[in-house]
Amino acid sequence: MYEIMWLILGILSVISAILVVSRINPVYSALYLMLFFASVSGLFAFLGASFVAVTQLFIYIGAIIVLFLFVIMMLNFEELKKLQRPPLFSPLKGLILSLALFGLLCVPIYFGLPSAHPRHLPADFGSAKWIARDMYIQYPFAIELASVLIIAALAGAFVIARIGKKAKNS
Amino acid sequence: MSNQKLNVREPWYIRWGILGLLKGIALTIKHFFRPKFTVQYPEVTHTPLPKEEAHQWKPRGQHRLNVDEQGRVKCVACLLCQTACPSHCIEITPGPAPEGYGDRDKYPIEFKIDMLRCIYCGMCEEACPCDAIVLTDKPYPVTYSREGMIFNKEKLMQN
Amino acid sequence: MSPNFLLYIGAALFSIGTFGVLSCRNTLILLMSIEIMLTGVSLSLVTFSWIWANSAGQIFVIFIMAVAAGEAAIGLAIIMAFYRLHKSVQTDKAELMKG
Amino acid sequence: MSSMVLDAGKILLIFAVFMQIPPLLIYLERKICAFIQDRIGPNRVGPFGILQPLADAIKLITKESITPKNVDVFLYTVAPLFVMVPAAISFAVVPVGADVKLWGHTLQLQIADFHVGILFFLAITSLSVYGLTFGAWASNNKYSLYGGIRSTAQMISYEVAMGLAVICVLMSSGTVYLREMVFAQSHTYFGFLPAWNVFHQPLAFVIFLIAAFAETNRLPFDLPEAESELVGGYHTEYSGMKFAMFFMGEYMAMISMSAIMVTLFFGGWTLPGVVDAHSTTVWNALLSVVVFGIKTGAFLIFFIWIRWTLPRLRYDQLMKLGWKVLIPLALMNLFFTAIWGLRDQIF
Repeated sequence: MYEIMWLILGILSVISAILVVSRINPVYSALYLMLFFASVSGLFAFLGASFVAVTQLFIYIGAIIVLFLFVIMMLNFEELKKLQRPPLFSPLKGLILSLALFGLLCVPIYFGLPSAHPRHLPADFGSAKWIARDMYIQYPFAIELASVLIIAALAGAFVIARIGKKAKNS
Repeated sequence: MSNQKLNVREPWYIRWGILGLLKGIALTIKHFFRPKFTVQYPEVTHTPLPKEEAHQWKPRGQHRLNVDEQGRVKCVACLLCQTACPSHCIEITPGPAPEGYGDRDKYPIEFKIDMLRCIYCGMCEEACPCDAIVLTDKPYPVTYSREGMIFNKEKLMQN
Repeated sequence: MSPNFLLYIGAALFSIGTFGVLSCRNTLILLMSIEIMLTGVSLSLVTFSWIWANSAGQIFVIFIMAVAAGEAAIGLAIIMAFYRLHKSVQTDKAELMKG
Repeated sequence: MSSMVLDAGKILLIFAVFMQIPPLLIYLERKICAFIQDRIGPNRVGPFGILQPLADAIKLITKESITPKNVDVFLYTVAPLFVMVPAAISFAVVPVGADVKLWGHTLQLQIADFHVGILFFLAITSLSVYGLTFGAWASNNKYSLYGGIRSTAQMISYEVAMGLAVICVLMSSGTVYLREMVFAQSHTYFGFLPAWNVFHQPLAFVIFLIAAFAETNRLPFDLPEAESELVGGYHTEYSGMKFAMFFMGEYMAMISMSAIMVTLFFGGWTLPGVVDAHSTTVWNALLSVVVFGIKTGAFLIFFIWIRWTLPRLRYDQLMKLGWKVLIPLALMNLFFTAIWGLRDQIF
């Protein structure tokens, strides 16, 4: 049962990721990105990580792609249609490089890891409480850093957007 | 003075709009329980106002030039209505009254009202000393041309 | 089926993201490709977490999400500023320092 | 096996009832609107006009389904689904009644009790913005596009405040399971005051309420729609069944939101003195469902009442309320809740 869902959702996520990078219209890219995140979130759920799955849904689909769509709509769409010129790096070279990277990544997975069988999972594996307990005991410094990072990103986004506005007015 | 008045800081519950919010909510719920004044038209017809009040609320439609017992137009071409008209839509061509009009010296040769300019205010009716022009409750005219909207004496007498 | 399959999927997603970064001219899709790369890594981490019954993988994924959210906010702000300057979102318009 | 049949029957029943409420709400909306404006409202179709929603539905179904020129056909067609489906799915985590023992099986009157409970609800409701955005963009109409941009910005802003308000409730109740949350609220204080979370977290409730209005695009936050300025906003170009789906989606989101508010803050299906939280008799379960329905209905009527009371906010006022009032208030509330929760360690 789980294996079938892994297969379906994994293939779906790969297909939708390919569609994201191959669309010309960024709105369709955002749509397939949504499908991609939804399928990855499903994979997380079928790996028992329900809290991470829901957070994935909440943050990526609920916030990040909405931000992408917001920016796409703020930009002039007529201009976006003209992006059909050949890219800087030709697709063939990109394809060769990324395939090489994939092969490189596959080597350690194939040779380095034994065919893994899952350990005995705790009953509350993946629940919010289980993650929170380990996270706040083992990584308090990282949490502080992450919160500082997010505050900095918030302030930075304000500042950067304002710089562009000033340049336009002057 | 008025600027100083604007600078007065209201208490927090007004500035934050909480009082206004509660007031609005109370108002709507009050209206919810009020009697309704919808008229269920095909079953119940709208009863107009009683007769003694009705003249104040008479609708004003097209004009009419009244005639006397002998079928002559009552107008004496005094031009009072033309003067009173705020939108200058009445145009009277006065002339000496023909033989047989024993009671007056002048009568309108032509009496034109531009219905497109008329605002149906009823001031001509008020100004007329001999009740010659009145507004009827006939609805506003509809024609296919601008010329058709200029009513002459004969048309006005038939109204 | 062994969960190693999911590690291959994660590697594939990372490679697809790389392809997008290398060959896309539209900065919006470029940012999306970066998100795909991050998610590929997340998938591998969650798979390891499942294999070893360990919470560290999932905790790292949560940190990755924090980084990705900040990255998207900053990246999109930069795109907006860039669009205001150049009336374009193409990467080859960023040539202000070109001689 | 028979427990699976029972579960399937439960799911079917809950969704069948859930799908019947939006027409009723449309009727209520029109009737309450009319009463507030000193009118009578629909009263021609059936007794007191009760069949008016049916007539509306027949009209909308038989209407020609128009796809305007130059729209993006795929997105234009799927956009209404993006509004309706998340609203329906998000109801799945709401517990609607007490446990009931039927033919030897204890049945929970809740479709799914995930590890993540309320977070699942938040995640799924955040999907409904895509219907608005894609519909607006695909319509190829500037007013629709304005509606879409407004809805994205509004959703992001108010989701933050809503999430922070929910976190306050989670901290004070110590669980993410909605089922446990309901049980925790079933006792009383001083013998008469129900132990509802609204008394623990009044500020969180107010923030959640305002954010819920914004998330469901109801007045005074219906900026994406804004009939008077944007000619209907994101659904300007929609007609017939597609428009009906947008409409249904809005009402379904409203129902889910009211149900979750009842569950989080007003004790769910429990009512001290009326419903016994730990009994499993059929009579008790029916009573609990009725209590839940009355509480949710009160919220729905409140939604409608507010709609016909308050004027629409201006866009800058909306953003100001979201970022400068609600989020700082929610953060402050979070801070004080945390201090209260750790009072034993600190003092």
